Amino acid sequence: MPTKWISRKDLKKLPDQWLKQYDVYAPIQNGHELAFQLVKESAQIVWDVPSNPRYPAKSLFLPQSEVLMSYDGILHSVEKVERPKVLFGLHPCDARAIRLLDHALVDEQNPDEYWKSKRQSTIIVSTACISPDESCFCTAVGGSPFNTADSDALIVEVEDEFCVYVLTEKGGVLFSKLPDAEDAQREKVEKLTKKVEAGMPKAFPKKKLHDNLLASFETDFWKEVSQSCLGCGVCTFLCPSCFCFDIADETVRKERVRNWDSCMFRTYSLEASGHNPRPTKMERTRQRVMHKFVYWVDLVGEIGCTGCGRCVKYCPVNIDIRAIAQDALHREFEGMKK
Amino acid sequence: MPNTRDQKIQAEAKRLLQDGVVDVVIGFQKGTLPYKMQPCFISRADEVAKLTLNGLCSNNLAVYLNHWPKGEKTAIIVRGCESRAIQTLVLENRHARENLYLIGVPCIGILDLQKIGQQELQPVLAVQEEGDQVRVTFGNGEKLFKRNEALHDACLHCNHPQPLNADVVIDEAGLFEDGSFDKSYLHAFRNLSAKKRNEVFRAEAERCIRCYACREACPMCYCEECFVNHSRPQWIDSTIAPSGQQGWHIIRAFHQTGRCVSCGACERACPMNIKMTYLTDLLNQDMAAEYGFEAGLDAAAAPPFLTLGEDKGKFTGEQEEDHAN
Amino acid sequence: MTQKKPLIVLFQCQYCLASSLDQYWVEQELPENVKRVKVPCSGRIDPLYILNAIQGGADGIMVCGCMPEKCHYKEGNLHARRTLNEFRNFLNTLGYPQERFVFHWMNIDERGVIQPLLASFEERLKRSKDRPRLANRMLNQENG
Amino acid sequence: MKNCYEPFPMHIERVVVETTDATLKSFELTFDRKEDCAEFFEKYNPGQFCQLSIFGKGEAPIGIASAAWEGNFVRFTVQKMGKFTSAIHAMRAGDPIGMRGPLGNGFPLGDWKGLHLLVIGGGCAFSTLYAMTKHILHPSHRAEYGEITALYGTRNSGLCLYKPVIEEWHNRDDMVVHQAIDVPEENWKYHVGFVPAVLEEIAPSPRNTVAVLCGPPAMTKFTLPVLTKLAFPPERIYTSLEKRMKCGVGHCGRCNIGHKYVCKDGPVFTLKELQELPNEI
Repeated sequence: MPTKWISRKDLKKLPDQWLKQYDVYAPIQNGHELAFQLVKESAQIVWDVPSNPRYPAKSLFLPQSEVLMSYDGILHSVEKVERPKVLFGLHPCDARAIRLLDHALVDEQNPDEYWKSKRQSTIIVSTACISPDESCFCTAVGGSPFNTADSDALIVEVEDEFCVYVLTEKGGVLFSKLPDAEDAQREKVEKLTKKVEAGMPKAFPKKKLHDNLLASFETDFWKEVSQSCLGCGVCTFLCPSCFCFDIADETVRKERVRNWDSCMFRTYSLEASGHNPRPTKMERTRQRVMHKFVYWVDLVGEIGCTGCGRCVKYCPVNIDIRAIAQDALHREFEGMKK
Repeated sequence: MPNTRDQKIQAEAKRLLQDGVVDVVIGFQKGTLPYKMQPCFISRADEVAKLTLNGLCSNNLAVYLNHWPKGEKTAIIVRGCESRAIQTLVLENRHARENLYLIGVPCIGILDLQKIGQQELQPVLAVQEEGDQVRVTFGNGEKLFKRNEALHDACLHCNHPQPLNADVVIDEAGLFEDGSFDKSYLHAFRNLSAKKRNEVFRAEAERCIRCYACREACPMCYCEECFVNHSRPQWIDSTIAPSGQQGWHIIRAFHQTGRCVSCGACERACPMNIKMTYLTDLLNQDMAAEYGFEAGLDAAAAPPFLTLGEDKGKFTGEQEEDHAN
Repeated sequence: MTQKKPLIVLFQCQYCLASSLDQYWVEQELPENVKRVKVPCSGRIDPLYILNAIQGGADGIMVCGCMPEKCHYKEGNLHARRTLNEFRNFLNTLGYPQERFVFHWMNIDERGVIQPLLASFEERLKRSKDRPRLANRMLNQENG
Repeated sequence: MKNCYEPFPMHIERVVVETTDATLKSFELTFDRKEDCAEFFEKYNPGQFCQLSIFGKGEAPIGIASAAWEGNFVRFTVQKMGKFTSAIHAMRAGDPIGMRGPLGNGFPLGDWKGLHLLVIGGGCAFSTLYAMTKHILHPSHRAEYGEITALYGTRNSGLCLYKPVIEEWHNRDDMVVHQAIDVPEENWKYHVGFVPAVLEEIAPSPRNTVAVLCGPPAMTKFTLPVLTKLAFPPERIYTSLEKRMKCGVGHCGRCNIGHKYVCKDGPVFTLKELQELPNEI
């Protein structure tokens, strides 16, 4: 796939051209915050985003509340024709999360058509993260601020110009008219990549972390970790790779909807009999961390956390998943596998 | 770098643990980000050096008492709002006062991360409190705030920053005296037109993502089953439709009438920066005007919704007034 | 053009109508635009009921209970008065005008009062320019 | 679009009150559309479950209690518990209802061919075992399996499900049925005591035998050690789990134990599989 080059001035005009054919979603300023929202013109887009907009981009594919079916005596699927979309300006960690969610929501037997149709109609153009935030740790969990694996195209800012890695044919459509990058320009990007990555945390030893956490399952470690947890849903709702949802009926509107749900809520796993397999914050915190670092690894061979840092940054009591992982790595748990 | 306030807190905590007065001390320790402190639970005397208290300690520690083993002797570091919250919790029989040891600290206010610029646009690298100034280091340089400008609204409107009914009060000056601030901002809100008031409310509520951080951060929200989780019937729209968001904020606030201690922990916990203490403040102001009641000030006075007797005489004339409407 | 009749939700304490004729009327002959919620006591009316009525599209809400000292449960009505009065103030501040939310505390010797009360409330609602501004449950939105 | 969340439109054909206290009822549902019926029976394997769906009351995962040969209907035995189950208990023959399924893996009947079966059930969890046993007892399947021993425990005789059929089973010569109740009752012909104790008493041989266990968590917890004591190997002990579920197809996340989803990878697991998973049932 080709690598292209473009000046800042030209790049800023590019989304305007896309707007003719696509709905473009990009980080724009919404009050005090940034959010991935529908763009009306290029000028709205915030180009230099050091840290991730708090509301994750997964909401464009798995909306927080989505109507699944309508009811008129029986339930009918809501079928929507998805407009072609460009999702622009997300960081590689968010792009990776979206790819991870494909594993969770699309299986051969029962694909989630709502997710799939939105996914197929969207071109993902991510921008490299050249000044990662304090809370960022994508390199620790197998990603990189310059990760090219999960997007249709990746844009890297170098000295006020931009290098565009076209990564799929889908992505190529948007940049077909640009000139190819020269070797000197590519070198600049590689240098920058090395420099930024060098300042980021080292990768967790995936296997050791997996085994340690499993061994810790029934230890007091989790009591310690969860003691200050409030039990709110901030970490999971803002997490780009959390996908749990609840299905509910809105009788007034005669709709069956799905809403994001959170394993941190008491009612999440509460059964009608009153039995709750995860009765306290300890089990719930454990589930969240284990899901990211153990169960995802068992299922797809990758850590399910993408290191975007949102849960670290917005947790009201500063429960830091990086610190939990580090802590688990450096402890000895009984019955630990060698 | 421990300041004298921290050292005094640590010394007191150490004494309590060493003498076996308490089993655990609930306080704050340094967090993993430069602008975050983390609640901590110290049960060994050699760990007290972790304890600190500064303007970045944004939670109300009383919230932990709701799920705390009832018999455990517990010390808790309290500022004004925390002491009032505990007073209310004790009044509501959530906890026995004799099992608690309150280490009072005159409040220096809590910084508002939003006001000091913790947002997506520039990373915060360090926050330093220097007397009545706050120095914040951003990715692209430093900025100096006047402390009053950087304080959270709830602290600016706080009338009782001094800890009440504490077992010991750390000998350090607080930032304000009791009664030094008022809630005149509420008058401004009340004086807006009906349309404007609703617009403000709607604009705040519509950012809600229903994560219930406000509920969980609040010491007064301790119901086993919250009304939003109720399924038979389902009172509040489960989605992020406006009716669901508004319903949540209206009833959440209303359940706090005469109970909310205006600490603002809900607002600081909110990941979407939704303003919500004005709702409970409005209700509290009514309670103060109507019944002369303020939550948490008097260890023996129950909130107005639980005391009814004196209404009997006043009640009759009212329906005529309503007829006239 | 005929104006749609305002939808009124009547919360009625089951003891407040001393006359069985009136009770029969609210049970059987209420106009179609009035929905009645019978409660064992006005004190049983949770603010959630009121909110539910509002979000269900009520143009007006009337709470009917007993006079003080006449409560079947001693002080349920006192509780109702305190909480609902405050709730009414609160809703008024946020966007449900207080003129749309009224109370009537029935005296034991009142007969045939409920009918004209509802009629005049309906009239007032029709004339009212201050509309309810709180969100209705019919509204939906996707993507916060 | 084939939407995995859209239920088949169904109707309730028949309602049977199973127990004397009426907390358990069986509902037989028929399909409104022929193609749904064909799709269902093409996939159905005893041990699977369906998401029953009543609009406004939500959905609930309920085990299938009928064998395919019984006819073009699906039976569910439902205990009145929460929002959904109370709603279905109020329904009558002729009422419409939704159903998604069959979901989950079901019992691996193919692997059990040629083996003896020990079927242990307790309370209302007996429903899927009932479907499985019925399936096996059908003349065209019976010869494929060895001896069948069933142990069914309930709190009292009034709570016993499917009474007429179980009476028939007692009279069959190709299976042994043990029934147990917790406390003695007049005119009770069978065992008295909790299932684990009765199991120890009848001490079935583990030779070439598969044990299938479904019951409330407390019963399962105390019966598993008995089976182990009787020398049943963990890979020959099967049990069916329950969890809170929403989607039923492994998307919504809540029914996991470790990396397995009970709805998709279960509900039937061997003890061996469970031993390898975190202890969070």
